[in-house]
Amino acid sequence: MSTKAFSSEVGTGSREENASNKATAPLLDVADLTLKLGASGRTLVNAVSFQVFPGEIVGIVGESGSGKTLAARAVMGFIPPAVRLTGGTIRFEGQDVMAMSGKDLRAMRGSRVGMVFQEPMTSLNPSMLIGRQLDEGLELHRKLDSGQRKALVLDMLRRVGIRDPEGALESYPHQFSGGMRQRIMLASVMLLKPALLLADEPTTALDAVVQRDVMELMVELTQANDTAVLLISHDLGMVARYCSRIVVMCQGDVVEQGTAEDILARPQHPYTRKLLAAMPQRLPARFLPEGGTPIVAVRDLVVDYPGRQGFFRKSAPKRALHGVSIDVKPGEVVAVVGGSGSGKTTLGQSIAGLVRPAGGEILFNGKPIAKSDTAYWDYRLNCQMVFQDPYSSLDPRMTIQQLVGEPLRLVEAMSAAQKKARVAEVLTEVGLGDGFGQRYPHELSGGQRQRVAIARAIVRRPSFVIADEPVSALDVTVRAQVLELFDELQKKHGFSCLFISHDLGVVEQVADRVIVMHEGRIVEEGPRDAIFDDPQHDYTRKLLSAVPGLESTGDGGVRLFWRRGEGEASA
Amino acid sequence: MFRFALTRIAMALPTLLIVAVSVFVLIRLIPGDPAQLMLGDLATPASLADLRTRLGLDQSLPVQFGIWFGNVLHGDFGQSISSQQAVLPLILQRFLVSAQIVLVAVVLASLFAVPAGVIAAWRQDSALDIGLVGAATLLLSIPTFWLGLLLLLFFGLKLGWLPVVGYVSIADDWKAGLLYLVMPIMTLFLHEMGVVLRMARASTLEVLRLDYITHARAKGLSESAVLWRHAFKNAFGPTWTLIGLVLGNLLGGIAVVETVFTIPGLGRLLVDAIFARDYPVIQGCMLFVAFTYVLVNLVIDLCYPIFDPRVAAE
Amino acid sequence: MNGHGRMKLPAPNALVGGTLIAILLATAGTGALWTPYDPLKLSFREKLVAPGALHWLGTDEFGRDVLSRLMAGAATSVWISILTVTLAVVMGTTIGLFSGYMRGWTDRIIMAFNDALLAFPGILLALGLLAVLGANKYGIIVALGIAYTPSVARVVRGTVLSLREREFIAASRVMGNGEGFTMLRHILPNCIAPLTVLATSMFGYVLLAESALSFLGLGVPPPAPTWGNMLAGSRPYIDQAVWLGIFPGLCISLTLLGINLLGDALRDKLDPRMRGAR
Amino acid sequence: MNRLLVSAFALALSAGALHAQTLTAVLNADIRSTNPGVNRDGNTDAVVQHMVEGLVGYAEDGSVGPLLAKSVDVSPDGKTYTFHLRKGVKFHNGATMSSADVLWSWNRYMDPKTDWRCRSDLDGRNGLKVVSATAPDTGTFVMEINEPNGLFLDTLARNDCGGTAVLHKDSVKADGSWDKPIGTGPFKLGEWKRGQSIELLAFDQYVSPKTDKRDGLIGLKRPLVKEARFMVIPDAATVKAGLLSGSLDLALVPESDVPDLKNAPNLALAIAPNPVRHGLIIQTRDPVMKNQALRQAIAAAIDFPELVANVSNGLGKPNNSPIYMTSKYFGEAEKQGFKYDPAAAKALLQKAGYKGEKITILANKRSSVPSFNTAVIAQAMMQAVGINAEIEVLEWATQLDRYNKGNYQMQAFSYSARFDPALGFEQISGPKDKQPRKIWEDPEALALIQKAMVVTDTAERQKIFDELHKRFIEQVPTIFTHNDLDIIAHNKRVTGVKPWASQLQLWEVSVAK
Repeated sequence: MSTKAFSSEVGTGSREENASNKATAPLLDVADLTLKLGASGRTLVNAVSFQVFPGEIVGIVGESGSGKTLAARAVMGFIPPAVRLTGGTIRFEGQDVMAMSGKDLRAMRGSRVGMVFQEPMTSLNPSMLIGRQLDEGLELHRKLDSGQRKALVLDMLRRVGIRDPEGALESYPHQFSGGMRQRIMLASVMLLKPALLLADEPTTALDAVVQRDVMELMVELTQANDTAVLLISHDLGMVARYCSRIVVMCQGDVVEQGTAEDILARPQHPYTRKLLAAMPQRLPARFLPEGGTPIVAVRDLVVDYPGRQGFFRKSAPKRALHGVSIDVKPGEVVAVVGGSGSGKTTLGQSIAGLVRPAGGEILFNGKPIAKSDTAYWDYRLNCQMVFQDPYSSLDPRMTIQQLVGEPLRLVEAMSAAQKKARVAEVLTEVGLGDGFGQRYPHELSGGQRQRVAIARAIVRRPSFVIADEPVSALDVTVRAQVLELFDELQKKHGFSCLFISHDLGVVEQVADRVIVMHEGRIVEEGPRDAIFDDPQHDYTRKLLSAVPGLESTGDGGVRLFWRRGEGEASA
Repeated sequence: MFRFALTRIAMALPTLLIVAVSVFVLIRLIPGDPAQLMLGDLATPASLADLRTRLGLDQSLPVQFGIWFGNVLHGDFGQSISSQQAVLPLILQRFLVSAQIVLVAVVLASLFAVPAGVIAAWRQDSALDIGLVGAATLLLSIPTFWLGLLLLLFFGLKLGWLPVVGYVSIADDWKAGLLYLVMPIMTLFLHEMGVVLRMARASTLEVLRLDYITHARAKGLSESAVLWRHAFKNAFGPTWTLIGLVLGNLLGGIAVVETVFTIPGLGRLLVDAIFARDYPVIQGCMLFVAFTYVLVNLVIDLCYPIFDPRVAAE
Repeated sequence: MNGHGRMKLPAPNALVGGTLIAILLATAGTGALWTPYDPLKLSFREKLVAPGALHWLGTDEFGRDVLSRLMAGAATSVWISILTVTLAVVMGTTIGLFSGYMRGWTDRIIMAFNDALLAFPGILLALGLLAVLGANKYGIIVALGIAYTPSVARVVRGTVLSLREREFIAASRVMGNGEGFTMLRHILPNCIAPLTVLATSMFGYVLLAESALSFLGLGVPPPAPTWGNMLAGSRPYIDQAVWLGIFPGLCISLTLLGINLLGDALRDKLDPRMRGAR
Repeated sequence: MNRLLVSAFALALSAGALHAQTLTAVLNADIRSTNPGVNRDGNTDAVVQHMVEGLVGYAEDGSVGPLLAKSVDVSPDGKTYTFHLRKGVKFHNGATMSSADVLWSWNRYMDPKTDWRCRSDLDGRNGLKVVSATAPDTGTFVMEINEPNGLFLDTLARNDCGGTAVLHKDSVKADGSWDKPIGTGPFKLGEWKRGQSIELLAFDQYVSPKTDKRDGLIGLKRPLVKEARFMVIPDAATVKAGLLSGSLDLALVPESDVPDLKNAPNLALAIAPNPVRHGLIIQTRDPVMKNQALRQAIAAAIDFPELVANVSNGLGKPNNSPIYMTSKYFGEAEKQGFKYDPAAAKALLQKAGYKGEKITILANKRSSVPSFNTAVIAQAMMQAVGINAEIEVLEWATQLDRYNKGNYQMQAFSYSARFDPALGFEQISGPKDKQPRKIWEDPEALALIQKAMVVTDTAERQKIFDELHKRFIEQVPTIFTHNDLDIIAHNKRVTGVKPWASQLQLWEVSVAK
């Protein structure tokens, strides 16, 4: 798809081109931009300066609250009503954006500067035909008749890979998948061939495989039109892959900026180093004893979701799992990976007992749990779960102490005092020792909440924990800390774990064994190193090729590499 | 589309049946019956028994219900006990009176309140916004019957511009008829305007936060294009549903407003029928009201995809 | 953007609404204990006296002091509203929880009844119930309480169904908690926020409904004053004694305004979905 | 203010401007049918009486006199009634009325298919039975009853029986169903627009039963306008505005409108009491109310002039007797009512051993009766002497149901018109075991009432009624407060308006150009 060569090291080619651009005047020149919150005067963006030259791709990297989105949107003159500009200038093509009249701003928007958003579900108007939405910008900014505009629109839709462009014109956004919508979004923006494209987390909401396609398309289109890109992302790997220069922001400040190579290989600022260090990395494989009874064994699990209940008829049920069998040995961390719709979450939920299977059985310590009450309760008390969203998985009306203590309610062997002591002990273990017990979830950060969720899962000292995307909602550095904690606890208490994730990087770091799922079936399974280094199934390869790998260079920097793509020969 | 409509009506049938049965039972549980009311203090046990027999009230409840419901299924809603008129034409005639008031008031209220709500949302927290929301909240806090009385007092009695009581159908004399409709319409209009404005504002606020609005602005569209072309249509969905609810509720009877302005509408018919224990009329009205409610909501739902194609009916 | 900048001062709608409601409660409290005149005392020599020095808000068709009746009426109206709302909330919550808990056919049947009840005109329901319960204050409370139960049940059921999808409910089940325990420990407490918002606005509706019932000739039996029956009773005198209708109407409107403003403020605070919209 | 109202309405109503020689009267509700005594209510009776007449009818004082009959002979055993018909009476279709028509009408009424509401009062089910009816010659009609009955003619004359009107057989269609009244009354039926108006046309060949003076239904009854119309207007305020604007000629109006209408330059008022009795009925079987001293205390606690003045806008006069004020039997004895005496009331309470038991007065808020206001004032007066009185406001149908079941302590209630005092007493008296709605079950009183029903001699009856009245005031089974008033407001260009029995009568009424 992309014309760019895949090399195991990326970025060098484009970087040289951009070096020559430095001679010309910057397309965008942000100097000392300072934004404050109106009422409290809190600084949101602090004296930020950076430049974008024609045709180059610049990345702004930072975690939530870093001010990256705010700074980028200010380029278009979008400042939320509650926020004040208190200093600095933004010059686009030599003109001060902040001093522009409304008319000039509008002439610039769309025509000279385009913008792509994160959430493809909400960035297109759901009640307007695609054709109309694409045409709107052209009609406004270009003096063309409707026939010419239509030809341009159709051409662009074809270029972004929409199969039936004529039909698409008469369709609404909801009739397309997320990836397709993001392509339409790109088409809509690139129709006007802007000089600068602001891309705010353009692929974060997409599946890994789709992510890469959309990024490649964006790079291709912008390059063809000599459009510069300001790419905003929390994903350092992705930014490093496509950008010539990187701006690292942290809590409103630019802490470091430079070429992608420099930033990756020779990070100067501690925060940059922390970001790099937080990227998941493979650790040496652990030794686990062979054989033995699996602690949890799943045999031919089939799960159907009921069809939609109509008044006159019921549509056929949808099969989510087609007879899946897995074993989890004592102390083992088994990762389940796959794209959305692969059935990995359903698998976790049915093992946890949240979804009733249509067939198959689950054995705990060799005993089928459905057969007797004692076996069921033994399993029930020993199997716990950590959920994806720490905002939704904790009852907002309970204190941390109550939340963590709740699973102990059903443990009859413990006295109240023992339970209290256990809660305190577990809270200390997850690093929430002092004074957190009396707080409510909304008073905690996302990372702290996920620690509470982990504490709740292990308070009963279970032998088996299911973790469903436990870190995907967290910021990069927090993710690293939580993963580290999880790893520590797993080693300390030795529980087995089914780790469900779409993030191959995370899986590479934590898993002993990996199961790859696709459309409700297991397509490949094996030890981690075997899967990552020598994938056999096409789908596994495709998955791996979509995400860049990172390798620590040992001196605080990292090296970026692409994994083998589909059909590419193994090295 | 057609299938969807049929399914919806079929789904409403159990509710309609429950309404029919419970109305039937409830009005017979309430003390007093039409025979007693027709005879008043003249009732001897013999004459009461005669009249009850003539009205078919001497039969057991299930038999009475069976007869009535069977007739309804054949389109015969029976005759009013007190006026001897056929129930269905009576209901339709009264319904038209109520409907003209309700429809005009709600349409007018929407025409004013929706744009005002959108603008209030657009200028959130400005003096204009606070003023509009404050006024809307005040309007919806005033009980309609009191508002009606105030209008009556001011325009009817103090200024003498409008007739105070009575009703002339526009069909008979459109000039006079219009005069009689002004105040009831104004009463409902003012009240519903408050309701609709707040809803329109809230749903516009929700929409204005979404990315596609920023996207529209990022295309260089003017604020008015952003507001009316992009925000308005999407924000109108929930408001549209609310308008449907309001319509459904109001068409079921604006008894209070009809009482204030002495208008022979459906609400008044039902209330009078209840007071007169005119069973066929009560039953007919209730079925009609419930059916109207279902129908209005169906129409609202069928129109909804215009504002939000995502919920297109299968 | 994220609310850090909000001032600590209460929102203006909370301030105005709170003040109005505080005045209402103070009036009701005073009215229950003391009024300038006996609100029930007839005085045939002082019929329909216009507002003046002796009777600040005038007298009614029986020569009773309007101010005293307004004050006493505030107490009755507030008491009726509170009891009615409590009754509707308790019954509606029970039904809503049960329906949301059972799901399936039980839920469908309960909701079909619920919808049918919603489609019922309040007057018919009130009439039927009043006839059974007796036309007194407590009859009204039970009748209106039952009339408002379906809306509460709907809201609670909706909340239950959406809460069931939340992960902390799944977490509770994974812990091994029974459905009943999960219901009471996790779902019920989380229904409190939407219920608070609903109860606030219902307080206003009840006040209105009581007036409307009085207006149609039902309602709290006179001579005990409520704002509703005072307003309803003023209709025949609209041209002779304007003050009879103006003052109770004003009281109802201001109270409703206060409730609506307070309800908005509460919603802003408690309903997370709307929080962003403000 | 009135001027403004008028101007507003003049605008609205001028569309229906009136033709000369047309009289426009008001009904507060549409008539139920034109079929006499079958499907009826008060309004129906009032309209139908303009078109049809029976053998006998009511005089102004409530006594029964001949109408289509010239005279009535009663046999000595009181069982055979011979009606001698007036000669030359014509039906609206020009046919001459004869005894055959009377017999046809009678047979029609006694046919169960006709559904005549008074059939049960004449076929033996309620005691009285017409054994035979014959027409020996064209001018004579004979009826025989099973036992002597002083009220037989009264029953025939009753308004709700349609006056047992004599109809031409073309009044019904070929299949026997009702078509339209072809009677002998002063007006013919014109166009009936349901829910809007009923038009009456003068019957040129009409001959009045008496030619000297007006006397209820049996006096001078000439139609003096070519066309008369009853407009159906339910709302009293609309009626008021219409009268003020001159678009309506005459209407019955409520007491509360009198102050406004009295001062209108174009209007005049005609006021007269009617036989409707307002009061507070008492359930004498109630554990509390069965105490006679308590009932007497309540009666003594009420200041009737004050109460009546307040509920009737100062127009009414107190009357505690079950006999209405305009009855020919309302004499000196009947004027002796309850005495307002709070001190005596307190003493009576003491005597009754009353300990503050709650007494609930049921009332309704219909605008046509003073029920609610009576209850409020009575409550205040009862409380003033230490009676724990409460009010429960019911909707009328519910209150009526409680009345029929006897389930109450007190009710503010109104009794409809009965012209004959015997029937007036019978209305409230009887054994509660059989008819729970009855109020008074003193056996001696019941015997007296029974006697008054049979006796035909006026003086003897007067004595019975005096005795009954005395007992009634003594025992207080009910507290009547006053009689209802007929208030007719009419345009000054209309002459000959006479209020009677709550019915508008358009005969002998003329309109000046």
